[in-house]
Amino acid sequence: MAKKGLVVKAKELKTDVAVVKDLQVSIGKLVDDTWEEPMGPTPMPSMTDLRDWDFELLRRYKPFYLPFCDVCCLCTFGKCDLSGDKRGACGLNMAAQQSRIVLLACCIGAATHTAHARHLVHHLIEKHGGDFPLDQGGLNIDVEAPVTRLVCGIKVETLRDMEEALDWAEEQVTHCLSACHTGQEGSNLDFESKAFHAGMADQVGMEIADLAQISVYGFPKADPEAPLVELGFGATDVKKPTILVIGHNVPSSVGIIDYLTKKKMLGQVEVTGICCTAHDLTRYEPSAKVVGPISWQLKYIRSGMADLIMVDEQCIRADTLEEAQKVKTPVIASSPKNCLGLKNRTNDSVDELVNDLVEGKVHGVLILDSDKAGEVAVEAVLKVAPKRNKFSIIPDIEEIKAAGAACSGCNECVRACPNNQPIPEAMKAAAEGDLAPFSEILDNCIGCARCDSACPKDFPLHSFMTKAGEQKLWEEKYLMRSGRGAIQDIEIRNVGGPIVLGEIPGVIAIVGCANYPEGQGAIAEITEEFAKRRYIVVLSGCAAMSVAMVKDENGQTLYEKYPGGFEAGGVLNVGSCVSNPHIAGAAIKIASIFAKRNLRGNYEEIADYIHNRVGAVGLAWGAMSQKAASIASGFWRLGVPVVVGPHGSKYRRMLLGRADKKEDWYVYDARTGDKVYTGPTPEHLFTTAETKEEVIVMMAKLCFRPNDTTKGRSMKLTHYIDLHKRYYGVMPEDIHLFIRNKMDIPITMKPEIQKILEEKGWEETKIPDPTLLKRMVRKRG
Amino acid sequence: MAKKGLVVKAKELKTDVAVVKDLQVSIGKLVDDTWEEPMGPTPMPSMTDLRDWDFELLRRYKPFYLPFCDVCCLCTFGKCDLSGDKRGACGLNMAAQQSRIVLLACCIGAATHTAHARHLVHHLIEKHGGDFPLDQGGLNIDVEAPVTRLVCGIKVETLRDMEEALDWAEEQVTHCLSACHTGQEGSNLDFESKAFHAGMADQVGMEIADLAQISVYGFPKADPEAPLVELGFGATDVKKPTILVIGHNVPSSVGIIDYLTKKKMLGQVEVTGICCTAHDLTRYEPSAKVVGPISWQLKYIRSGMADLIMVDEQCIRADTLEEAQKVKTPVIASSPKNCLGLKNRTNDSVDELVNDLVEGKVHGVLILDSDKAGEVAVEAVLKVAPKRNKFSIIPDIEEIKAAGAACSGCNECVRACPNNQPIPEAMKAAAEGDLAPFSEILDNCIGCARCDSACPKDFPLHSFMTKAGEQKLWEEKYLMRSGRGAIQDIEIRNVGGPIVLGEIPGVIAIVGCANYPEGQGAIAEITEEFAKRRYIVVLSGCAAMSVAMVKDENGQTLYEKYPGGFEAGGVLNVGSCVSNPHIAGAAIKIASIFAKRNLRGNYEEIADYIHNRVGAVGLAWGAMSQKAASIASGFWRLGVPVVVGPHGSKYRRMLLGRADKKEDWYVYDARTGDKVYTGPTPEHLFTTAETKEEVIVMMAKLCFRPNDTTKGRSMKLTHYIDLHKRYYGVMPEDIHLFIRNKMDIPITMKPEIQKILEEKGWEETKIPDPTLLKRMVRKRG
Amino acid sequence: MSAKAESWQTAEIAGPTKANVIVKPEIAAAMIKRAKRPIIVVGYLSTKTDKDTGKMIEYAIRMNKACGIPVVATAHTIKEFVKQGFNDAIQMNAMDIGNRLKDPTWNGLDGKGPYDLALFMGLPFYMEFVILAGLKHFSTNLKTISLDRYFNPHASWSFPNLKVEEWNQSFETIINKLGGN
Amino acid sequence: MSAKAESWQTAEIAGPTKANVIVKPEIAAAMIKRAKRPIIVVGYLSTKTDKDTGKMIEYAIRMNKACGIPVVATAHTIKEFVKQGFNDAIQMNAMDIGNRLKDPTWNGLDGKGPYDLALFMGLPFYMEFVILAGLKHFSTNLKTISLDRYFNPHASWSFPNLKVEEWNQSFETIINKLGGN
Repeated sequence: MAKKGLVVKAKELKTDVAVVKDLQVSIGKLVDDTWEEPMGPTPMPSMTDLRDWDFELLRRYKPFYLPFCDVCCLCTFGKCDLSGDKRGACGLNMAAQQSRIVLLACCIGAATHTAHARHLVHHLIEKHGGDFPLDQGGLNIDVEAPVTRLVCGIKVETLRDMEEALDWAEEQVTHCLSACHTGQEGSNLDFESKAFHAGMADQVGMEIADLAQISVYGFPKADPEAPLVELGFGATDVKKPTILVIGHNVPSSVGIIDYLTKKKMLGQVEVTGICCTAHDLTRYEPSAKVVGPISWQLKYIRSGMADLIMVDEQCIRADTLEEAQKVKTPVIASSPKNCLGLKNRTNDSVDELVNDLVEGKVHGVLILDSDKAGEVAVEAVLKVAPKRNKFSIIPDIEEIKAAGAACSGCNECVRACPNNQPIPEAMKAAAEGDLAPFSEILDNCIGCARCDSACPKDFPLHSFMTKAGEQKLWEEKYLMRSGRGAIQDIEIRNVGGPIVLGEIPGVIAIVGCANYPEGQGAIAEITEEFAKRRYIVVLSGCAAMSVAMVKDENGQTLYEKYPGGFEAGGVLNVGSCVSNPHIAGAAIKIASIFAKRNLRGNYEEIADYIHNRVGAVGLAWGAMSQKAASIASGFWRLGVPVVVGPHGSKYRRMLLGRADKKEDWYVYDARTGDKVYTGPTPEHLFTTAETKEEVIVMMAKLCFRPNDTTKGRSMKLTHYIDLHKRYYGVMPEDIHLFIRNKMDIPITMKPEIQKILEEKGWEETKIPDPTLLKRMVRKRG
Repeated sequence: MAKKGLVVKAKELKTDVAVVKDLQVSIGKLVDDTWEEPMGPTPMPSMTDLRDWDFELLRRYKPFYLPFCDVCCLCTFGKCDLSGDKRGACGLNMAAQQSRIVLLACCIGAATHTAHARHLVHHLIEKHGGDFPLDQGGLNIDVEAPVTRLVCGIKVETLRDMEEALDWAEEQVTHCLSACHTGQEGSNLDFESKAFHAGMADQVGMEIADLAQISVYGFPKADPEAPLVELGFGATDVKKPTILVIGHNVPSSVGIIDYLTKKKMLGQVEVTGICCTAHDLTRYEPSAKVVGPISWQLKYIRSGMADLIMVDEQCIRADTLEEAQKVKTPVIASSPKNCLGLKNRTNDSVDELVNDLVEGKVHGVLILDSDKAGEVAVEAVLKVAPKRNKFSIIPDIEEIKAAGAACSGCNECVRACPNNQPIPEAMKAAAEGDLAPFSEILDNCIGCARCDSACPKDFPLHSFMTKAGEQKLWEEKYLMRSGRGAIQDIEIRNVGGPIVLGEIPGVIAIVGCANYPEGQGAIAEITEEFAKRRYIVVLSGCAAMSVAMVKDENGQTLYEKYPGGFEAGGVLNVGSCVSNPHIAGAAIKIASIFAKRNLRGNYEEIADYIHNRVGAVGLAWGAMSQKAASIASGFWRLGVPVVVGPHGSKYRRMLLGRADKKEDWYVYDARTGDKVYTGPTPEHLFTTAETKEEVIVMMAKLCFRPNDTTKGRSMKLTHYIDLHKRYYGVMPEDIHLFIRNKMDIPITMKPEIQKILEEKGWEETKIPDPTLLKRMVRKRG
Repeated sequence: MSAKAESWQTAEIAGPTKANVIVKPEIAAAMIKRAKRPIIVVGYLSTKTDKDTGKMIEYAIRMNKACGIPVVATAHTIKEFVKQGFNDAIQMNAMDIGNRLKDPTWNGLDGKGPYDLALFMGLPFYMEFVILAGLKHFSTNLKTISLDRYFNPHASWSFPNLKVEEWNQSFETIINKLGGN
Repeated sequence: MSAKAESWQTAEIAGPTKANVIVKPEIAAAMIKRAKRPIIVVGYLSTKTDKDTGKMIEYAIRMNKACGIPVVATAHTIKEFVKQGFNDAIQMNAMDIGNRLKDPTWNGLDGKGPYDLALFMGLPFYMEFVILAGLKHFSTNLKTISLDRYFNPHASWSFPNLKVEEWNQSFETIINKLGGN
């Protein structure tokens, strides 16, 4: 491995031995030749190094911009009206402005993960030293950090090694963000390329973060048998003093567990979590409980079950402190990212802090020391819990009835509801004592509480729903497989061939937020549809929780019914949001382990490989955050298509192929250099699916790759046609685009399909050794 | 000095000597004890290290939020209506959202300067080696980089040293941007604190960038006698082949000059610049010409005088390529930040590139090698110029008359004009052949051309104005003092006392963009008003150009009439936007050189010093960019008030003191620990002035500081009252707030003022040794 | 019929360019009649059976029968068309049809030339909102009409926020004016 | 009087909350009369002498004389008041007065209590736009009126975009209704 710098210990020589004066050691790079992989063309790429590759993708998948409004308001030249063919005061047009907004979102997302990683690595080095060895999965993992290797061209073996990758990522985020400044980039395609770049940096940031915490905290290491952990309102033992942790960055939650362990009190205090911190909490200590995804925050807080709330960073409701106050729950903020205006009490004594929280002298404190935060949380919750007595602000039925009677039906609530839920009707029913409609609404509720805000009578409508669904909520008790981390090399070895050749029909990655259009159920339904068809289904973040929240008639969740390995029919939870690069990493490792391609600094070749050969598709059904944007962007640059749910349409740009334009779908045949038509495979790089039914059919189709063997293609076609008929009631219109020769035709459908092919004037085409890169042609045609 | 790492040479040991295997050198920090300054409490501060100081400022100067609209549209939870007391889907309220937007702007600004610095330093190390010594001003400068010393606690002596500061700045930008993510920070005050932090990082980025280019390119080094350079349309010799450079990052422009020099063609090609690249171009080669500030772009391009345009980065019209095409001018893009969708031709031969540009095969090329870009620019312009023959699209008068006659007076143009200029009336006059109204409009025009876009008949209204003002434009020929760089230590030594004690009434810093509400003239008028009263007036960026664009009856500009030294009555151009830290640096150096305070990692103490003692005030009359936001933010954290012009009101947040709240204006007396009332000094930290008259009166008032001696206060009062009477026609209402004891009263106004004091029930107060920091109290009261 | 024209989702404000309000259904009918190549896009909400959504499929079929307007069914909506005995709808992804409608060189489902009027209904409000915005800004020579019950300001024309009865009546009028039944 | 109420600066769109249009000047007069503590803020554009701006100072003075409404003159506007013989205007920075009006505990220029109605005119459109937005979102119990010739949507109430004559006539009516002359 190569290192840019030398190892630097924390102590100064001055204090140990003597003062070293004017010492200058010039050694250059340290080359460790135990790593024989040669360096590829683009280690630590600059913002423009992969631009040609981006343009190749963008030539095929052109942006369709979906402005949120007609104006730009990013600088004080404006606002500027960009409607029609107008340009802003800076000369920018609407296409460039929309792509700029996409870039900005990706920068925010990438910054968030990178800063998260930086915080973790810094914190862990401080506690455990820079030499602490990284361990993604012991002997089962050789390619320790595939994304970092691919992008940065380095091997990370210790915590300290990670700093170089983070330096690079931070520099890239800064460059990309800079391009959002007024009067910088002028071309929408260049904004798109920079968004891809930010997404790639984001993947590095996430990979570093997860590898650091897996290594130091001893999370499951690429473990298909990671423990099953409890999830749901009903999983928490509310009789115990209960701490709720919310966020994504786990050290302060670890502080709680460590203190409980030290004091031998584990089990006496219920530690529950929401969002990714919950994932990582259970990866650290499987007896901790997961309340649910992000949208569970408000209803859990208002229910009053949490006797103390600790927040770290990301995806935390900004009104946590106010909501917590209503139920007399003290709050500990523990991250510089989210200080909530609280006084920084890091240097105060634990006793003082506990006392102030218990006596209610303050509603919350900021403690920027994870161990102290953990200790204060535990000591305080023990004393707060009896005082609070699970004080709740969920109203009783009489209150809801009265509100229902007083409701004027002004519709402000439904007009504020992202999911257009019929709240006024539910209020009418409630007036009659019928809470069933509210309970139904809760099922489709994403917990945003905009209805509460919108109500001119200030009725706490979200609490009404929570009351209505109370019983069901408290029965929620599920098992989720804890985040397993990376995919083992052996798993890749076993399935790499079948995936690349198309015999495992695809890898379905379902990730991200819980901004669902219609309930949680869709995620489990989609997962099972693919798992039972022996696709590999990989999950992370809130989506991985949602999958757990459906039981079959035997009371089993999909995690119990399907194996946790990266194998046909596997249902894998890789972990929290920062675990996403394990999914990208699996695709990358297929190229490395199965196809023996070099990874090191060799991004373009590997992306080309994945795009043409690995039938992986991402789904972010509830995507809502800037992190989701950058995560998607990291996949786009790798050539992996991503589908979002309806709310994802508000990201303002899709990347759409045109199946009807034959000229768009040619690749080089690497064997001959010929340009070969491959059909629209995959058809889109980024689009919105309207319904779960559409997701299922679309993702099956997006698994096609030019490299599919006839056997593989025939299997993929079978699934696509079968699903299309099942969910759409009809045969697909476009199967002729996906049949290269008669061998591709699924045997059982031969007559039917042959008739269609004749009608469509279908002609046989070659199956190439596909690449979009001319330089990959071995012999010029 | 301390270094975190060791020096690493570019060559690998492998190639020189042998392969070093498994070498690990652990040396810790290198401590160079030739720098005796002790380390302060906050070297390389984290996002929260200076939060207490920020909160101290924010307690006094509370945010007044000015939403641009009622909704938030930053994530796909939304849009969310935040009007009334509503919260968004993430729980954020309107105050927090507005401060988040401020933070986002500051992050973009800080990223832009930091990325600019990174690019420069990287480029210069590549060309000149990391050991290249830095030189801010030779023997005249001891405190080489006051901001970096203050913030980072390091001394930068070579280019390589700068990387550590940039690593820190990039990390901070990433952390701060991360806080803008959905569900991160929940408190508006914490967003504000983070915005201050981004602004502080921005100052470091800018300082590094300017010091690097000053050192390597041999710009004027803290030179009060920096050369006078030519500025204006009329300054360019249009008979010559003309290259126009636009942007902020000078290496590719240096490439032009270097190639011309090498070929002994300097003087044969006219090299002209717009915006900060123009500043830096003339700092490099004083025979180059400055066209004008950012708002001059479109009219210059359309006039057709530029035979080739080279853009680098920042503040470049996004439609440069399209506008250049209209006048057949080829474009070279030279920065990764602004690729304009052009093909990357960096690796093509100069001949090919020149040929393609000259033959018009392409409208532009991207060349990411500054030397090659320079060579191509020169070789191409020599061949393009004769072919173009200064082709212009400024219409003739007949065309304008016809348009005027066809104009329906729909008002879309005036409704699009940021300055509400009476374009429909001008069209009416034009129909009669009278272009005088258009010529007047040009005077107030900021060159945004939104009128062009808005016109339903597609009349090029901005070109009409340009035609109308043509003659005046071509007579524009002024002298501007080229950017001098830093302030010398000896200058500080001479004026530090008078400034701190209030005897030099103030330092007026006029910086930034050209988004003026009413013509350029205001800047010169304000400058002269203060210069002649023997304030020190420091300028940078577009403002420094605007000052040059007014001549007195003798044909002299202020740069010719007033000295270029940091002295009473001096009018100083420090340089481009990245030269702004020389202004902050001057204030910091006063604390160091005059008051002997330690700088190193000692931010809070120095900011407290400056806030209470150094009567410096910033004005960004035309502020429009995110960089302007972050520059201002860097000054806020130092406790320096900033005033913006009307368009600056659109930054969405002011920081306003309340002169009527006596309790807000107490400081500690460091001698006794007593809390002493000091009056509202300075009254605001950030506000908008509506008119130049208001600027003048307000800035005189904002120069008051608690530490003013009676002599100093009396002088400051004299100016304030005098200016108030002159511009407002009346005595100020608030002088009693600024008189501590009778010695403060200006002698000539004694009777008048004493009467007022009696009416107001004035009481004498103490003059403290002021500080906002309890820890600075030497003896507890 | 109320002419109140505020975006149904309160926060989804638009402007300066906003949809014209279809104050009378006759306006919409006249636009469809005048169009050389109209098309209708029907989203999945049409498959639901609550009062806001119940009859969209039926209306689309009747419009098709009245004037031959081609029908695109997004997502799984096609299944419902088939179920109701209508086999001429084309299934497409909503973004895909949006993207093609944007393209002035796209010759349509039948290859006979670009469409000049696109009617939308049954998509989630906000999704239709952004697709209509995309078409507003980036299509050339295409007008759009939102036939949903709610005012969708990024269309060229939209119904205002209507009561169910008004909405149903509007469709009846339109179909009648198109010569259908 | 036209009731068209589009923001004068095309791009300065607002919403969902937008100013009510003062369709008749009587409305404004009634509001002023009804207010317990009204105040008027006059910006520097009033000192200019083109047709858009000519008489604002005079109208402010006449309103003050009619009903005693206190006058704040921002920037150097005070000079023009004094020049026109009116010495009771208070000079303040526009942001400063905006910030104080926002504060429900501010007892006003005379210390007698918070204002409940603030009238604005003569500030640059966009600056008034954002100050009115600040007050819309952050003040409590304060209504705002824009008396400029242009519709300013962040006010509680605003004139629509008016012709000069309509505008002048509106002031005459208001002053008359306030009992002034």
